[in-house]
Amino acid sequence: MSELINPKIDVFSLSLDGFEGPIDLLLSLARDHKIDLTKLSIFKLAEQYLEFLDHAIKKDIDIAAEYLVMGAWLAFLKSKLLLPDDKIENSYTAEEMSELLEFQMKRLEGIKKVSKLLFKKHQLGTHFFKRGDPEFFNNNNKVHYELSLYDLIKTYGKIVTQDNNKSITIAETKFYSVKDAISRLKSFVKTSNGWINLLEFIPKNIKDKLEIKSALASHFAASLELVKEGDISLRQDNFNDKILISFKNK
Amino acid sequence: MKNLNKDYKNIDFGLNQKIVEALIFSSAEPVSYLELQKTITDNKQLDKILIALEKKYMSSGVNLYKISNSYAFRTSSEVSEHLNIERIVPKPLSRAATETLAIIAYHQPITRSEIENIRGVSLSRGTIDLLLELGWIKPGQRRATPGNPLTWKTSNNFLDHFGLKEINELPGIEDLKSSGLLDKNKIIFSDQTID
Amino acid sequence: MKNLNKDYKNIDFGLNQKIVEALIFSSAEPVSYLELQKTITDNKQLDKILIALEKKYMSSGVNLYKISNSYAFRTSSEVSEHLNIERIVPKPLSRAATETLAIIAYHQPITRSEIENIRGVSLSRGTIDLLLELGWIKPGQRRATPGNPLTWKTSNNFLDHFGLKEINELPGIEDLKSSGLLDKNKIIFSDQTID
Repeated sequence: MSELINPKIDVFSLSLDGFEGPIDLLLSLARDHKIDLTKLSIFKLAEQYLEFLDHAIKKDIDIAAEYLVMGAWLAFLKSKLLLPDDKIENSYTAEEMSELLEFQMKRLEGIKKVSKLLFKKHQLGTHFFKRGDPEFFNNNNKVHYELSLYDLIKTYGKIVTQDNNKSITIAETKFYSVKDAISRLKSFVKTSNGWINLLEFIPKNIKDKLEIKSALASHFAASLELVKEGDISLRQDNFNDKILISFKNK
Repeated sequence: MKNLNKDYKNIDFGLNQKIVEALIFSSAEPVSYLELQKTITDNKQLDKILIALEKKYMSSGVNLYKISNSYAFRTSSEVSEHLNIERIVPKPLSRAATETLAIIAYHQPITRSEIENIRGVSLSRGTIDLLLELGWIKPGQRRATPGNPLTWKTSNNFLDHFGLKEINELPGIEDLKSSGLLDKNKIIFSDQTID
Repeated sequence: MKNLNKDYKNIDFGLNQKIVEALIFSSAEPVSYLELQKTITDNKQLDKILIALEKKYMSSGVNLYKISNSYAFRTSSEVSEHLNIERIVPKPLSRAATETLAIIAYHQPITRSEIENIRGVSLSRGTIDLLLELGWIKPGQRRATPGNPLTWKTSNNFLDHFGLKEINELPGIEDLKSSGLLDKNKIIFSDQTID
């Protein structure tokens, strides 16, 4: 609720979890020590930040890179403030650096203030309300389909992520179906006489080994089916002998 | 304070009328007298308020209607003669249509078979028709490939509907990735070939 | 008939006002000026009607709101505490989300990296996503800088939600402006040490 006014921060029991980044932390430190941002002592603030960081490191708190980068930046600034005559080419002066930091802090503080003001405003659906039972007019081209930009983007997001796009393609099989075998065998009913080897009925034009095996299996299954239907008789004299078919001509 | 009773009552009446007005306006269904009584306990006053509101809206574009023992605002018949009123509840677009629209938006101009390619499902006729009818897509140039297939792209209507000035304001894959709309490392787009 | 022109025009005005009133009143979402123009082509008349309607509803339980270039009726804030309406109690947004929304609102249009710059911390995934889902932000033009980053700005939905006519009505925006805190050129740290 009152993120802006952090209750007395005890620097030595603090973790970094409560902060939204190093500038947020700096703001808290400034506030905690009642440092007026307009009369900000950057030096003092930098010292406090570094002290805090030092302590956090000792306490073995996992410190995000952002805090360390800011720490390094502040340490650099501190050294510049201590040695104002130290002139490095193409580099900000201590004053410029302080100004930048001040600006950054003030800007974030400003945003924090207005974001609270914003959410203090009356809000639609909570404090004021829209028409509860809308009517629609035919002639104003109103689209009666609802689709938000969010929905559209989200949908697209789903399409381009793998999960959604994994379609399994099953290669076309070249296996000889039992159904085909049945109709094939049936077509021989009228023209065949006596016991005939089942293998004779396997289509001769099949070359692929796997396909021949599948044709054999499906013709055998088909023959069993036809026995059941009473169209043929099957015979195998001995184990491993050839299987013979006899058609019952009607 | 007690001397001001009459005045006080008047102020009360004004505010209470506004409350009743707002209640009926914002309710999804006609508001029953009983419901209104929960706010305005004084029956006499409530009756007066309802009469006042009825009068107030008498010659407006919207009238206060009494439906059995409930109250609702409805467009006046005078207006509805001029505007065709439809009691249509907006419905969400089907998944197929949404996906198709999204693909057209991001890949335009794109042919039907390319859309099918990306979605991995064939497109039913009605989908393109619906999007066309909604005015969100329009035909583009034909592809200079065998069969000269028609391409589809989004219309100005589309931009209007989604509040975009131009199509390149549509967040791209990178924007989506960083906003969390797309799961990282799951983009297969780079190696997906769309013929 | 020609002699009655003036009268006829008045009748016209009255009817047209009712039509506009009904159009806005019956819609849950703001109706754009463009939409209204489809019915009332005379701009002058339409403007007059809108002013008349605003007056008419000034002290009602329902007020006419102008939201950017659109119009909507909303219950007046005067009665807000008195309505026992089912309220959608919104889930409070995280600090990151409220600050990000404020940054987008006050600094728009703004890129993601500029938002990160102001907060001094990288934006967690899902923040932009959430604001987009709420319909409060929308993509704006891309920056003409390397990488053409997308910008974000607030939507009419955002204005509607917070009862704002326009962005200039944002609370505290004048203070921020006058103290130079909205200065675009003062984006610091970007080429500085923080990533």
